[in-house]
Amino acid sequence: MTIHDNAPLLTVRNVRKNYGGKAVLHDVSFELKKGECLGIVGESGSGKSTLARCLLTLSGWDEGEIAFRGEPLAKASRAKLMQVRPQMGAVFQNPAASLNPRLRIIDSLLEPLDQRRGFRPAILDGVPPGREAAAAALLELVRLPASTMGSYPHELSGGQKQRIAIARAISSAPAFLVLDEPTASLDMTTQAAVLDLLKDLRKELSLSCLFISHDLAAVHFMSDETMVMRNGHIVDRFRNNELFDDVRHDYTKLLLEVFQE
Amino acid sequence: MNTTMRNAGMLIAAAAAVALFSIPSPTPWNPYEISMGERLLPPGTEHWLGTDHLGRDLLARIIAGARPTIGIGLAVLLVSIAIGVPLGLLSGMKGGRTDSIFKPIIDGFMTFPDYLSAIILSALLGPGLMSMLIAVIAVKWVRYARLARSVALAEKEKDYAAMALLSGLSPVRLVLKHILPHAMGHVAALAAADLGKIILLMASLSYLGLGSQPPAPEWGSMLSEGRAYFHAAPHLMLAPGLAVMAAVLLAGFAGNRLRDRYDVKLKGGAE
Amino acid sequence: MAASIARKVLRLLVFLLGLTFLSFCLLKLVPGDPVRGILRVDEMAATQDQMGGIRKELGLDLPLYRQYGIWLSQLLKLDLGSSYLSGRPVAAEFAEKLPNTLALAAGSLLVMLLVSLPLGALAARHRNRWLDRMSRYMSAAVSSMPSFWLGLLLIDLFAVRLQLLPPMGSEGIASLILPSATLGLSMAALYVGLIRSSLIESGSQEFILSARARGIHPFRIFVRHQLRHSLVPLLTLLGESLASLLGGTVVIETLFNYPGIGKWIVDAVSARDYPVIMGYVLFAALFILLVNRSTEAACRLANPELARKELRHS
Amino acid sequence: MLAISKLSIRSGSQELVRSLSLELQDGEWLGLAGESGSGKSLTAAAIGGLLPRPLSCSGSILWNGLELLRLDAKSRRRLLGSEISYVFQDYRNTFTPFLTIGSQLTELLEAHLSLAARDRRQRCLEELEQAGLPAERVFGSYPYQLSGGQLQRAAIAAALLLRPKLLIADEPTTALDSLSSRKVLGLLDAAKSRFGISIIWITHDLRHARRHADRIAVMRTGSIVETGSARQVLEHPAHPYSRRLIASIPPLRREMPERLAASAGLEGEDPLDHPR
Repeated sequence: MTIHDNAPLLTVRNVRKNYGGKAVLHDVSFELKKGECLGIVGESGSGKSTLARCLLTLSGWDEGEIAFRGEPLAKASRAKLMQVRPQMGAVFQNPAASLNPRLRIIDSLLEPLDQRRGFRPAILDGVPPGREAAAAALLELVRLPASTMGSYPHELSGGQKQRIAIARAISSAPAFLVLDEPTASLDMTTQAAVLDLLKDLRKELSLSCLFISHDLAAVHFMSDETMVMRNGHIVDRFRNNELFDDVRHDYTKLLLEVFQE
Repeated sequence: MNTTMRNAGMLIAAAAAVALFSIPSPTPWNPYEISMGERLLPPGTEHWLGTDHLGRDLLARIIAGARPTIGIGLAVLLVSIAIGVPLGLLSGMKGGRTDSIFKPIIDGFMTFPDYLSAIILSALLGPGLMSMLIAVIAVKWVRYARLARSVALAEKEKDYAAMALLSGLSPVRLVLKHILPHAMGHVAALAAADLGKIILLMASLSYLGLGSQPPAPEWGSMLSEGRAYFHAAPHLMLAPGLAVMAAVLLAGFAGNRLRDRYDVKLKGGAE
Repeated sequence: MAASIARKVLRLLVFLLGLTFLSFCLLKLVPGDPVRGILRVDEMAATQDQMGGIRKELGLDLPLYRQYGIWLSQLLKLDLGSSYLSGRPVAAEFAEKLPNTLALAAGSLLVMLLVSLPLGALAARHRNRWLDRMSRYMSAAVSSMPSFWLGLLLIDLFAVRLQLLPPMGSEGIASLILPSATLGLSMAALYVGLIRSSLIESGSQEFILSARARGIHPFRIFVRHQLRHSLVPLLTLLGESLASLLGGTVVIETLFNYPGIGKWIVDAVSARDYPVIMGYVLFAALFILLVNRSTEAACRLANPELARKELRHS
Repeated sequence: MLAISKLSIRSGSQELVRSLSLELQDGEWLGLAGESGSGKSLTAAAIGGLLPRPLSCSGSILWNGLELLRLDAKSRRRLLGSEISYVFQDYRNTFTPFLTIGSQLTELLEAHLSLAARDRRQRCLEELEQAGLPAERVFGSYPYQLSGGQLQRAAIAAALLLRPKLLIADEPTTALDSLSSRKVLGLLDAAKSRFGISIIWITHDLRHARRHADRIAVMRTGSIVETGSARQVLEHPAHPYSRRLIASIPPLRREMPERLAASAGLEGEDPLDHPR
């Protein structure tokens, strides 16, 4: 499959989603291009996490279209979804819930690769064959010692678990990553370390990603372009250095003021 | 309770379970052999626990009764789990219309207490071992369905389930790989405690004449038989009663232990 | 509001209709012949003719749905039919025996509450101390006994050895003590632990800490904040125990030869006395539903938040 | 006014707070910053004698010359809620869920003052009004009927009701979204300037410290690693850990640093990230 380099990976057109008789997403439209990092900032209840689950085909929506590499997903069959999903990666907020507590780290970490036998992503080039070698290489990528692979999730800290979730998400060389509040439940210094790691990986692997957070500063740090969400609407969007411009939406200005203090 | 004691409890329970199904009866007496000359003997050196109203050795009957009592209990338990867990998982995972069919059924069954429903069902089906088994299974499966359903509802929302789906797992594989093993941990803990409850329930039903019938050396019917001779020979009731109690206690022990271990592992381990 | 009540009533009627029909089918489809039972009572040698006659008289030769229809139409006239065994109307016999069972249930509930509430509260207060351990071991032991066996032990001790109380029958308050104690104790064993853990759980709530941080007196905190928080689980427990009491009375009434509806149903089962069995099923269903509804209402009163949650879910 | 000296809090053999000393002046806002496991919340709980039972503490906490660690239950109760009051992080559970906000505020007044019922109500309504809430409605509401921000403001109203001299706010904004957080911190600011109360503000995020705090103490694994005026700590942190904590905040400037930790000159060092 050859794709035009400038064709968007993800196209979202007028997506609307209702929940309990109320619209939680109104007329959301945007595109994600290859190699780009798009930030979404919003308070709790703004619909940003709902949007993330829709993009990942983990929940449905009511109107509009989401297309992945030009292919519409609204009415995709289950088989189609199972084929599309492995090309997306995700890291969620709660590190405690992101790993099955009953599985050793190596088994959680390699689940995407175990699932696609015969597939070997570029990040494992030059790594000897075998599960352990692959796990060690992935752990190294997120600056964790290889010995971590034998542990159970409850033996690790939140930051370590979140790094494993990141390693797992990039292991199958996804077309894009959805990072939904990946640092929100971490301590400040851990948060910074994970942000640094994500930024490094973005550069090393030229990842495309959607970075979702309530923290305007973190979004500003990570992304090239930012969308501001409020009550299910996208109220503002701007390139990174335009944040300080005077033409910004009032809500954006308010957020900026709060986070600049 | 400290850990060594809990471990000891587990060991005794395990040893008892192994002994139950492997060792032949250690007494020289035949649990079915009637000997009218030796009726209602009190415990003594020859018959350690005495004899019953037909002169049968009580110890031999208790030992012989362990297998049907606990064995039937186990069978009922396994059948209940085999019915309840898949239905509960299906209901919880599918959600939507499937769940809206199963949920009221589960809730409806749950409103009726074990004893009452089992007694009424046995009453409707008529006395006998088979109808007692059906009655108890009908009462018990729904507990496992409810448990499995709530586990499925909780786990499918967790991020690791979402990540598994993103790895390309089919929903069926997701259940088999992640959610079923998780549910089985909870099920095991509930089942161990439930085994005791089932034994008690069946003993009561047998006592009411709704369960297994004589001459089977099942503990419940032994209790029922012994009742007529309660004043003359209280040991007839004492021994099977104690046997039931010991079995239920051991099962409870094992249940607590399983639950603790399971909780520790999930909560992140204080131990 | 009116529509939702109507819907609830309708659902209840459908449920009762389904339940009774299902019970009816089970009862009739399972082998077992009430006619033999009736004739045995009359101590006659049964001929085919006689049996056929009785069968016709009772309408047992009709197809199943007709029999159910007859039962239902009688029910609408508040007539539950007559017992095959005694020949008396089921409703009358029921009304005669119910007070006995209610007295037993009330006594058992009293014993249960008197034992489990203080013990559970003390165990929660002194957790992991000797009192807590003792209460846990004791309740483990008692809850591992078949209830009728516990009853026999109590009979042996208090009626046979000490001769303090009558072992059987239903003469006066004294004869109620042993059965109530038996049922009450065997249920209390289950509830001590539940009460303990629910009190401990409510004690560790953040709002208890907040109340302490406001300098409120500990006793006031316990009564107004903690106890009330435990009220919902305790009420639910109470509802459950009321429901399971009904099952427990069957065993205990049989053991003590106590003339309540529990013993009545057991006798009816062995004789396949259909009208009595059906009457009991109907009563049990209504009783349980009533208990559940009242429990839910009480819980909503105790915690207004529950009422809102339900509204949102429905 | 408050002098903590050599405070140690232990759980069994484990020392969670180690020989901590700290002083608080009249009308001062102290930011107590640190990450999970630093012991900042335990220290705050120890002041009011609110530590969970299995924990034991030693040392001394003097409150205007009164030794708080050896206070009898009755005097402590008289102090709590009136002279020293708390605001907690978990606003959902600050108020007992089945009692109205109003009845819990009046309960607080009853516990400390003898007032006529009408005066109690009036006083509560005024305080809720001060907190920027629709007083009548909030007074009659159950906690679940209010939003998170409203609940936390009601909690502050409760804490200020008896004009305490010290308010201990344990992560009061962590569970709130940023706009509500701002209102809550604004309320604390107003209380400080109007009544001159002292505030101990526990936080893991130094972002708003510059605007609100007078002094900052940075805690790590049970000890204070650095104290100083807010400006001094934020601009010239002396201890490497303080440096790291401050560098962890992504700056909102036109020119962004490439990496956060690097900007503090702490590249190789691993952050404090320990399993629970």
